[in-house]
Amino acid sequence: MQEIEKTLRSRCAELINNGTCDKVIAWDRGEFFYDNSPATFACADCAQKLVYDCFCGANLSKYLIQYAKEGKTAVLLKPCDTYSFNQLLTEHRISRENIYVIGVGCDGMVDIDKIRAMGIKGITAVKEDGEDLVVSTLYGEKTVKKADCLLEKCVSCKSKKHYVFDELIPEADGEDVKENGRFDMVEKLEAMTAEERFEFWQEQLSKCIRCNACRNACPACTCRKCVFDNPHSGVASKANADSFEEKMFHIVRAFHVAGRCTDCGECSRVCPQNIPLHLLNRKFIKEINEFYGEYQAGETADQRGPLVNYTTEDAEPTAVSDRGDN
Amino acid sequence: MQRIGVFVCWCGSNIAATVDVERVAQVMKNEPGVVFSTDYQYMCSEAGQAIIRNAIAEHKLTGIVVCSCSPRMHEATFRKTAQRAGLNPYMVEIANIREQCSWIHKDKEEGTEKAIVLARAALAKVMLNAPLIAGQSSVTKRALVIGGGIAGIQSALDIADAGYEVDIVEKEPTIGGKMSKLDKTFPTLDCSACILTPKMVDAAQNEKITLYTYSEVEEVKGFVGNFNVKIRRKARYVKEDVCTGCGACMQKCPSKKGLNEFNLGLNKRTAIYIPFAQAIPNVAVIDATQCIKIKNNKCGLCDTVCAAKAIDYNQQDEFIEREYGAIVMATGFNPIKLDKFNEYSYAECPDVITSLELERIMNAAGPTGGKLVKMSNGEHPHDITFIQCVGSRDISGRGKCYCSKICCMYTAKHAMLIRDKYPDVNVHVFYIDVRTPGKNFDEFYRRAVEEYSVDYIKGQVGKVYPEGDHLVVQGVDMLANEQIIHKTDMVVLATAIEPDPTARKIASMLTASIDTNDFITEAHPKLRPVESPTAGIFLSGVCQGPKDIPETVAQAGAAAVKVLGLLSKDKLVTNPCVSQSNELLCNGCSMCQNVCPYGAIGYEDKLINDHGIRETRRVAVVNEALCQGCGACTVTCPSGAMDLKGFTNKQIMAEVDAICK
Amino acid sequence: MKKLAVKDLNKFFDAISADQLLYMPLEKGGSVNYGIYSRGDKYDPTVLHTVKSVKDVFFPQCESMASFVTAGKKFEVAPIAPVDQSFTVFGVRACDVRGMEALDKVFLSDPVDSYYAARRAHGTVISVACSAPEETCFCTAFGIDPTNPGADIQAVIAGEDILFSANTEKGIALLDKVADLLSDTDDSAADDAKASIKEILNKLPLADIDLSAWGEGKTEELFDRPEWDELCKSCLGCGTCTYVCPTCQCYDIRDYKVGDKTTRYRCWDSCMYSDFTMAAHGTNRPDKKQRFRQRFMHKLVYFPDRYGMFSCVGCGRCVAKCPVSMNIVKVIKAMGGKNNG
Amino acid sequence: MQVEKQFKPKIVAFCCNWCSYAGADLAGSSRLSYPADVKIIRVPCSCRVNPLFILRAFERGADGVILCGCHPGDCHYSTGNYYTRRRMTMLFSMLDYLGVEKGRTRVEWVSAAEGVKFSTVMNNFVAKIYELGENVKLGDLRCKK
Repeated sequence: MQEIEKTLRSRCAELINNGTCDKVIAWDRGEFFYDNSPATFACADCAQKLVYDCFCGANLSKYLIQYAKEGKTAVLLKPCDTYSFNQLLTEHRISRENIYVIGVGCDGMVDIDKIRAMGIKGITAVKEDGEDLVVSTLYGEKTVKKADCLLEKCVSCKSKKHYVFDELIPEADGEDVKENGRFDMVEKLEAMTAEERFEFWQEQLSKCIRCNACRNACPACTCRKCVFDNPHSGVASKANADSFEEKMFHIVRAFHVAGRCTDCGECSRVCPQNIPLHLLNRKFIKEINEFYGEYQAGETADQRGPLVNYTTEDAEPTAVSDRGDN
Repeated sequence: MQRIGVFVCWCGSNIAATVDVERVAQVMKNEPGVVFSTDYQYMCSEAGQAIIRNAIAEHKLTGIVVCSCSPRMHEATFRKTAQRAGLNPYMVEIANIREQCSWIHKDKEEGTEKAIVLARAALAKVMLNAPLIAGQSSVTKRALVIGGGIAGIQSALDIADAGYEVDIVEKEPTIGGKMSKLDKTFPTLDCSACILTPKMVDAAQNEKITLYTYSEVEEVKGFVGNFNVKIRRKARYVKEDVCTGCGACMQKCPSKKGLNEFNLGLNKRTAIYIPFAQAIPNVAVIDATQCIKIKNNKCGLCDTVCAAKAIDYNQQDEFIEREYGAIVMATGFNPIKLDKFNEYSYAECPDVITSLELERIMNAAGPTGGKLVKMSNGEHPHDITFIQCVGSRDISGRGKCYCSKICCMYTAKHAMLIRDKYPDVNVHVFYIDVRTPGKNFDEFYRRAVEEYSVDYIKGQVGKVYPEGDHLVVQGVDMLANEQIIHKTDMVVLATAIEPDPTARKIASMLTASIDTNDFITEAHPKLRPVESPTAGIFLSGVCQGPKDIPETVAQAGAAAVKVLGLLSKDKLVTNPCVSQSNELLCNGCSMCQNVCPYGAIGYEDKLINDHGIRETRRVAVVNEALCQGCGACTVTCPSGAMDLKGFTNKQIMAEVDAICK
Repeated sequence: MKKLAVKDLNKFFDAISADQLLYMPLEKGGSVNYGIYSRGDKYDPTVLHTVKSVKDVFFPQCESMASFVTAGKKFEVAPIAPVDQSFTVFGVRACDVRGMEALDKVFLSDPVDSYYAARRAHGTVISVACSAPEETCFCTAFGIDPTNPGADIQAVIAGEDILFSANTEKGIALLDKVADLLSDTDDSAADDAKASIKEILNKLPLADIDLSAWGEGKTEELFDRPEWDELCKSCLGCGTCTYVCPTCQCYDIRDYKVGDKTTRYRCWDSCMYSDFTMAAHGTNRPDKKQRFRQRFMHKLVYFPDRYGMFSCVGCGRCVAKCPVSMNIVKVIKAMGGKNNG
Repeated sequence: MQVEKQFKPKIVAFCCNWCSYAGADLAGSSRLSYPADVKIIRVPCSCRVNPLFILRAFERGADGVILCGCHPGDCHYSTGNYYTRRRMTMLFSMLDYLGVEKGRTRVEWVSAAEGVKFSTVMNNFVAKIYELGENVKLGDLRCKK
């Protein structure tokens, strides 16, 4: 990772110097070692400050909508972020010629809360060491398995391959991860009884505080004005009122991104209440795959999404209602 | 603030018997927004409409709710009423308290409660209605007739006669359809060919009519007044404009194994053929599946003998595209397949034939030269048995649930003709009912029974099977209540008729609705029987339902009149309930464009002023002339930038709220 | 000072909740928030912060204020009365106690917010000293002592015991009510516990954050600073920071109409939202920079201007919860101050 | 003592103008009855029905929502109901996933000629809703009386 970071810094400086781009969207060091923040770097010297380590979970593609309107922008995209980029291209939210994509290699981003949850206190630094993480604390060093500390979206990583790039750092690209188990939890929920599922979602969704972090972080939720914010839409709402509003919000949000969601996992990563929102999107992805054939949003930039498409032989809605009753 | 008037119609007792109309009017009077509410016996009557007009003027109404029959019935009526009183016609909403309330409920309390809810929903909607102004679209002054049978020919002739261009697309190599195959027609017994062929010639010679035979409709785009139709001209392998129809090719063609379609496969024809002597156009066609030259690149005799040099073995299907203002469907019918009716031994016994096959056998130009013989051995039959309702009025699921309507009459005709020509032949008819409504029909049937001593047996046939040279018919005489085992020489099946299989495909292309039997649905079964609910699509002949020749001709003329009514207009008023894109909300994602069936949505880069932020944005723009108002785009649009005028998100949600209240 | 074994806390909770509602941090679906105690619920003293602060108890995220019922064309207003029952809140940290002081400034000054005032009047707050502050904490920068959290009763956990001392009459009354469960003790155990907490506090990385660039009268100096342009860029415009903040007090009032009944309720709103304070002319603060700046200027300049105190309490919730780690600490540091490097 | 109120379900039926609404009219003119609990909302095409409308209905206290359109292939607008079919399959699957009873939502294709089918479908659907009882999982508390 440190090698990659070094290469990225010098390469980005070079790109700014040679006029390939006038700014780079990348990650910047936060207050602590684990809270890197998306940022733009507009000079060669600033680019020396960009950070790339195992705490760069944020998907930068959405920033391009606003910041790549003018000039030429370079952006660092992890493999999973490239799907979002393609989807944004598909929907004409960004234009390819304005953007220089640097695909950065990734072998999983770390969730600091998972390390904390192991009972490790006073963490001052985390270093990668092969498959392990060396955690420095006020009370000495500890070594943990990186695999146990990954962000949810990285646990079920679907690909280490970049689906769009102008150059790759490092040069060798990864491959799709076939056995990613990303539908395991969806299947587990499906296997429950309807009552159990209801309880599960009731407990989870009632935590929602309607902060809109999931929506605002989502690279598919790119409406200029969300229906829930638009006083003229007839459905505007802010409350996390009694029982249904959060549910309505999340169903509608999932529906609006159905067939467009690339499963980048940002929604769950950013939720302050740790609601597993990705399970809603993955349900749609799973159903779309099963009913209409395998589809990965953002694999290319010219796909017609499954909900703006059809075949005359599509399954009837009864295919859902006739399923065995759990 | 809206000022709404509510008008509750009794529809005589149709509504008033199960809905307390006065109470509905009373309750509605107290609803917020309502400034006037009343009830009246017949709102659609002139007096009823006057009440509405007066109320609009007197109470300065901004919108009205009419609680009455289905909007499919009288929405247009009340819109006009509103317009006459100076109110925008789209400020009218109908609460359907007849079809969807009074007619289906018996309990008056229940009916009244429901009527109030429906009225409230309509009120909730009308409160959000906005005046809409209909746009205009042009009319291409040319009609297309799909199908060149008597229905299509008649419609085309009538349209052409009024001075409009009209094209006929016929999938067979000749026009003429089923009628050209018939021998005589009931109840006059005049020769079918004698009355049809002059019309075929008229059609061919009329300079306003263009015939596309051996052609099929491939694709239809557009909408009323502006259809764009792609027509496939199938390869004939004979140049249509060069062939003289001399027939020399047919004389020489060595491939003689093709089934003669015109004679329903009762005999064979050559690979190059003219369907029948009076075919229009009188031009040969090569059956590529039979032609030795095309299959094996040998032979080529027809090319050699053709003095006109009309043969072209390399001909390909051609496509032409034409614009039309109106389309007439005249796709006709076929007898059903009998593969589910094994009890009649149709497949095994050549002497079991269908009525249409009998027409060809009786016809002088037919496979037997008009001589009635058994197809198995060419012998003269002495006893013929007709079986009625084969596949008609069938509730077993094998056939058709409807009455094919023409069978009783043509069977009487057949029986009479046979008895007339061959008095030695005994004729029996097994029937369920004999249906003879129609001018001179019953008289005709009685003649068959009384003058020609045709033996009508009320009862159904259970089985037909061969026994030696004969056939045995097992049936029941329901009047005598006895089993009948009857030995006969020929059995003629009055086979049910069904819409031509192409009808469904074409209806889909035309977005015309179709019923479960594949008959095209009419806009109204009584008041608009020759129009499809899809504007600009008209119905002629059996594609709409079983009918005989005079009815077909009458309907063909009626369809032509409707076409003329349309073509004579220079501009059409378009439906103003079309999609509208809110530029401030549009993300420019193109999803709506993907789902629009009419290509009505385009994208433009526009300078937008979004509350002070000025920027160029890619936004959707709806072509109102192309948009038909389905609303597919509105649901696809996540931001709600696309909305449908007349059925806005807010209006529909207001209805939902009112119902769930 | 009163003493109770930590293991006996549930007896204490049961006694209090016998005749009133008791709010305390409770785990639900993996997250800890203030909830209403019911018998058997566990208090986890190792949880430093609830996701939503105690603000949610006194100024709930959503509360109904009145309903309007129409019958035909008649119209009736039925106000919903403020709380009139006593209740207790347990487990409030020092930062949240200070947060309530900030809310008091807004809601208890004229015009008094009757809903909030009623809750404050009927609520007894038991604070608990922080035993394991986290690196995101910087309350000390605002002069808060997390070992002496204040409120009606303050508690500190010392080994196996939890030690209570009442600061107000309400507090005394409440401890009296449960006197059976408590035993007297001196201050030494509490002082020892506090001392060891203070050691940790000194090590906190944000403890000495320099606020000198901020405060009363700094509007002109800070408003047009170029740093805002860069700072706001990563902000997503979500409302996480405002909703987890113990002092953000903005709300929206909305109507919810069902059939003949309209309920008027208020719910938290966020100045980070594009539709915040949207007025008829359709323009509030149209771009992200303005919205972003507003939040921090309000906490660190406008609020001090008006009420003489910062309305940031250094709880660190926004630091921990911001989806993109863009937080008040970065903003404070960006505008200078000698210790802020 | 609170008297158990007899359950009268609220059922919203969205019907496309060209087929199903006409089918409902035909059911009416044929005097084929179905329970008064069903209230029809006319939309131009089944594809006009936003899943939001269905959720809205449940939120406001509907106990069942049925969506009727032309048979696939027969859509007046050629393709509208194909999109409906996918959208509703997805929506129903999500509702099921959230633990909502499957029977509360349904899509039926009813042509203008199928008055009998319309009435049968409505009778069956209403019977199903009676069986399921009141919708408690999807309603908003504020909408309960």
